[in-house]
Amino acid sequence: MDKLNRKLTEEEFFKERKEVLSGWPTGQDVDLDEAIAYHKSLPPGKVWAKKMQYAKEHGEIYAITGMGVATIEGQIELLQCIEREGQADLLGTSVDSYSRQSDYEAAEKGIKDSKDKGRSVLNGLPVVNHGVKGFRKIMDAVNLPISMRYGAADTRLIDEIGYAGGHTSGPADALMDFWHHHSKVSLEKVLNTHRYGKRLIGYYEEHGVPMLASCQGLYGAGIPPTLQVAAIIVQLFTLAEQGVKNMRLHFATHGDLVQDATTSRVLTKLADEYLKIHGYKDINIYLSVSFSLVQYPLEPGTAFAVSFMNTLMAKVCNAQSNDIRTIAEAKGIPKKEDTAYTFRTVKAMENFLQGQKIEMNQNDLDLECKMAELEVRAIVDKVLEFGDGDAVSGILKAVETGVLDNPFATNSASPCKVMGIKDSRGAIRYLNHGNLPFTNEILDYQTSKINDRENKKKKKLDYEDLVSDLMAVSKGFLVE
Amino acid sequence: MDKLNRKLTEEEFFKERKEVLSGWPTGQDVDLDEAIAYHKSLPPGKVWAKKMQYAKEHGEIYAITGMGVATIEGQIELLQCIEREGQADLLGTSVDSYSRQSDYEAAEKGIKDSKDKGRSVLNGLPVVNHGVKGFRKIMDAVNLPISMRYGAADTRLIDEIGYAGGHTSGPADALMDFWHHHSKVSLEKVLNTHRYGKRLIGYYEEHGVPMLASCQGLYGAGIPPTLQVAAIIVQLFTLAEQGVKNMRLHFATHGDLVQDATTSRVLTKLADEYLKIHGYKDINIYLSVSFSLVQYPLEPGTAFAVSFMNTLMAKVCNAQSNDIRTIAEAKGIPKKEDTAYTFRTVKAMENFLQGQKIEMNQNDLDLECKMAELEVRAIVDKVLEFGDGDAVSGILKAVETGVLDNPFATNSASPCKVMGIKDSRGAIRYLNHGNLPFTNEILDYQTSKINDRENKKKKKLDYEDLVSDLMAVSKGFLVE
Amino acid sequence: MSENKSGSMIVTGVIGEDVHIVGIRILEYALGEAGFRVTPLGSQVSQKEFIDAALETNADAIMVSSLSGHAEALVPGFREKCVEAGIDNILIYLGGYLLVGEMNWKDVESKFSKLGIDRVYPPGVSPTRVIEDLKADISSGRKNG
Amino acid sequence: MSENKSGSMIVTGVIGEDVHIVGIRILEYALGEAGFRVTPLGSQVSQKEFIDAALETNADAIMVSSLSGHAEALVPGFREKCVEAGIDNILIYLGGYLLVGEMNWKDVESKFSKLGIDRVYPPGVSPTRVIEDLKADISSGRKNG
Ligand code: B12
Ligand code: B12
Repeated sequence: MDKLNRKLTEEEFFKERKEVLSGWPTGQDVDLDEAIAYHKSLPPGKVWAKKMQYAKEHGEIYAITGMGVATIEGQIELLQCIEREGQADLLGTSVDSYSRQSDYEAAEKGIKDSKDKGRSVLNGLPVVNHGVKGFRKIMDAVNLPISMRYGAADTRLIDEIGYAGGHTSGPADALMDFWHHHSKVSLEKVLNTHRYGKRLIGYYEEHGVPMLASCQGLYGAGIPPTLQVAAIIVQLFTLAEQGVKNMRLHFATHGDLVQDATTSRVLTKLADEYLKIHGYKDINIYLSVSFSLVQYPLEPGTAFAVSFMNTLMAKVCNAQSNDIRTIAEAKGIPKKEDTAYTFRTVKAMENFLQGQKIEMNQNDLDLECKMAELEVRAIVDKVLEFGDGDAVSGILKAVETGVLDNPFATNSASPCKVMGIKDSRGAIRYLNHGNLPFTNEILDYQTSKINDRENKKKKKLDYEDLVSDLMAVSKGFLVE
Repeated sequence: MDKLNRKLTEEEFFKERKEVLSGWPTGQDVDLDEAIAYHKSLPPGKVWAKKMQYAKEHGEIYAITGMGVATIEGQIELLQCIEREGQADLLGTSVDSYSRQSDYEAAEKGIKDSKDKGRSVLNGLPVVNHGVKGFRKIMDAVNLPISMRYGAADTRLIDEIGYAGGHTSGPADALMDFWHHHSKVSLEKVLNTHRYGKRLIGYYEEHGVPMLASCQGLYGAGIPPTLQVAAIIVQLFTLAEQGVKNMRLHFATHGDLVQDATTSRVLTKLADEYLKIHGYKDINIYLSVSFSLVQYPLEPGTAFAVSFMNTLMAKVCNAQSNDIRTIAEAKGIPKKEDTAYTFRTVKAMENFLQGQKIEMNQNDLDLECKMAELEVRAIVDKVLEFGDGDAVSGILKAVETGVLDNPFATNSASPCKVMGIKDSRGAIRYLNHGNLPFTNEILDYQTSKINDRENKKKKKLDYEDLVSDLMAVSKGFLVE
Repeated sequence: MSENKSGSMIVTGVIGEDVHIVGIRILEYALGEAGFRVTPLGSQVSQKEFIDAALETNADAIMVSSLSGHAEALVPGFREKCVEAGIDNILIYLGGYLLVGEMNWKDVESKFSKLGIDRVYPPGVSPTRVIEDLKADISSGRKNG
Repeated sequence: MSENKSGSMIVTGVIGEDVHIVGIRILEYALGEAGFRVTPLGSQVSQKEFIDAALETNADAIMVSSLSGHAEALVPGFREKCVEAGIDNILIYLGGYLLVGEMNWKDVESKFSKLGIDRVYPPGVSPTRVIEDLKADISSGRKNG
């Protein structure tokens, strides 16, 4: 079997590149040499990786969230408001969902309609349609680093234009994109197109431009953290192979501080260990957390409480990036004032907590870490076994067989057998572990935690409880 | 020397009582037997002490703040809004500041003016003027326990009417009232009138009515926590002696989690120890915290961040009562909507944190606890030495000589020599220890912490830094 | 559950380029619990796919979910295509985040009613309420007119 | 500090039943740093006490702090009493939380200006600004009226 996780040669890369850039007229304006020179001219304060490094060295926490409207002018107004009124440290570009489906015609129509109606009818910024020139205007108008935030089956053109435009960070996350961002595309195709995107980031790195790639594996609400950690780690090989050097590992916290601290520790330890064992060196790893929900609270008070938890989690998890939602998340695309208000509030929280040390009970943490490590290793090792050491073929087989699985995948090719549920303290446990290759030791631990809650509720946990878990935080509870 | 800390006999009590009740016409309506029967008829959900006990047993945290307008109708509207819209667990009655000065004429005029103008021109509820009957209407209109919140040189008539009206908790805090609530009254007079108030609570207790008394010693912004702990502990003897059985010890946290956790631990340990040694038994102690500032933030985002810290502190300090300020604190007396909004937000935060365990680094905590204990014992033992075991005469001499002191006392009889300042992590240290009886070991520790910050700032800390400390949190920082 | 007109067939799906799957999954589960039969089409479903499935299963209703905010571009023509396909009277329910940004609900509702959608629901509507409406509409034979 | 009209005497205090002391302490400190002489009366000061102190120290200005919200009951008559006492032209500054509840600042300012207060400051005003105004008023001989 050919090794699928292999670095694209420059020749392959540039051949594919031609085809990619022809996908929309603005593709022709991308000049890699010019883009590299442009990035080198950016002040450090506009570079995500440098901000992450500073944060890591100084124990700082920086908030970030999605931000996107249809037009360049609108986007500038939005970002300037978040920078000034929101006292933000980092900015983001949410890409609209037509672009995510490579439907640039629909996006073009959306830009026009938005101009006609005087309000954005798109749910993000159509990066491709505006082209490099469009985005450079945004870069000139703000003083902070900007990250792309989107998922797509085919990310190649958005990445080309987005990075050349001046983004210094973006996603590199084939599993997330396969599971959550398309209903029918094959994983093989996603892995293929994503290889290109990672190679592009690697190319910038090779030419002295630090570029930060994010990876989260799957959208984490109600999803057991060890599944997410495994889905991140198996993908790191694919990032590292293409030359990605700066990685932002994003994971969901769920509210049980011990489990959340565990996730952070186990992810850090195992990412480092597996990368080293497989010979990938000099990689900078940064952490990012969300207090992840499915449904966000409509009530602004509860929504603030959620941002506070997000910030507390960032602290507890030693994360640099505090990936929040605005208090208007449950209302629709937020107004710029809502975003700025949220940022400002979170900034004060970050300031208050930054210098503090918060610890968990050591015994609780040790036990949880031990079990979580077993779970992650079971999955990751099985994936590598499937691929005979080749991460890509391993991932392909693992997703097909449900050794990597996702309870709420959009893609119809996912088995969706795994099911997570909260225990009595709010940690997510495996109600159903599907085909995950778990030992009895692991399963017994999971069962004991689920039993705790069942004993408290005096009933078997079922789908009703799952739904209640998904909704709990939005109503101001952790577990009901 | 006569023992000043001695229980009032029933005879003395009832003799004094006659005079007290004649202070304003509504005094005549207070019937202690009827009031005791009334309290016994209250459901447990309306009794502060019972709620505190439940919270302690179940690890719950309940928010509380001041609430008060001029009229009964207005107060009912306010409290119902906080109960319903705010999802509050506890309610409070802020008494207006004319009543606090026993100026019931001015309060009466304030009620009339408020009715005329259709808005409250008083900054609290004039409990005495409305009398027992007035307050009973409030009791009927809500389902939660209500505490009095006020300070006064002479608390006797407010207490008589307030408790008979249905309050199940109130302050019993001579030092706080001497230092902060009057500019010229003598401590002797305050201690004397307060003895009556405590005896009144003791009387209810003797007759089977659990009544919760609060004590905080001094208003804690910028005040070194060990000074506050000492000021609380020396007063406990005076509460216990008069028969107070349920105590809510309130203290200010300042943002350094290790110091704040220390304050809670040292207060709990030493309160228990000193009470037992002096033979006071069967006393229930509950903790209450504020994230204490002088100036509160005007910006609502930062104000929410402050309530979050308050809640986090309540958690870290194992407190039952989360004594918050509304997000409108810096604007003036809050509108009922602001109060409800704040409560609702804090409730969600409490819900999220309640089931969690948060710990501090054990070494940091051990050292801080050791030093804090030395400081508190130095002060308390000196006070008891002054009084030859008699707390009241000890307190009198200690305040006069500055062995108990307050940097920002309103009362002109206070030396105000002690001065607190933040260290580089936000803990409050003694910039000036005035006449506090501290050993070199203590002083060296304090100096080393202050030096840390001086080295960081590359300057000696002075009054400018003190002012900046007082304002920092209101601007969204812990230390600048 | 015996009171339900058991056996009514409901086609469900998320329209357009939209990937949000959780809401419709929960709805499908609740419909099943209430005794309905469900044909789940998943996410990213086109008008044609909805209608073909409805024809094939002889469905009583189509539940269209849309969260991405693009419903105003994705829903026009749906009713007309049903008419063309000869299922003039099939119930069409629509729910989710129908426009981009905050919505004035009354306007949204009337916008989609005019397009021939029988019932339009705001975000977070409870499955219980939807199922009550559905039972009522099916038993009263209420159709869009 | 050499530029100050050094030696101007300022009487400071908190009026009425009000106990809030921190703000006026900070102001006193700042006045001292700026080269003014200060007679601090502390808190709970009556109109008469302010005026007596001003007479006794031959003061140039009186700084009245009021945070409890009761200024509208406590300040009327202050200017008249100054006139009676023969210090018609003494500067009177007022600052703090002047009414109960949230305040529309323009209304508040005009309410107290009409009572003969020279300058009225909202909560949180910086001592620097107050001192600038004070220097200007003293050197220009600006007085109320
Ligand atoms: C989870 C989530 C995601 C996940 C989805 C994962 C998954 N497996 O489904 C991910 C991360 C993939 C995602 C992606 C995006 N999302 Co999204 N997402 C959400 C979020 C946080 C929760 C949605 C949810 O699952 N809620 C829980 C379920 C149970 O509720 P529900 O879906 O509303 O369904 C209930 C009812 O509405 C009703 N219902 C739903 N459909 C129907 C249909 C009928 C017929 C009936 C009767 C009832 C009904 O029944 C359900 C049960 O009560 C919401 C914000 C929020 N609500 O808090 C944003 C949100 C929906 N997303 C949004 C956007 C914009 C996007 C993106 C475009 C990214 C971006 N630019 O920010 C992409 C979409 C890409 C694409 N092609 O569609 C916006 C939509 C904005 C708008 N319309 O104005 C929201 C509101 C966030 C925001 N404030 O910006 N998202
Ligand atoms: C600390 C505090 C207390 C402490 C005071 C301790 C002490 N040692 O002084 C204690 C706990 C004792 C207290 C008690 C009460 N307080 Co109080 N308190 C506060 C608080 C939190 C901070 C005030 C403060 O010191 N700020 C810091 C200083 C530096 O700022 P400042 O005083 O505003 O002063 C600055 C400027 O305004 C200006 N300035 C001040 N005075 C003057 C005068 C002149 C001439 C000039 C030029 C400038 C100037 O210069 C200063 C420097 O910038 C405020 C709310 C807030 N602001 O966050 C409430 C507040 C002032 N208190 C209030 C109330 C109502 C009370 C009580 C009546 C209790 C109650 N019912 O809630 C009692 C008062 C009893 C009485 N007899 O007066 C209200 C007033 C409401 C209103 N006016 O509408 C406030 C606004 C709280 C609220 N939102 O309800 N309080």
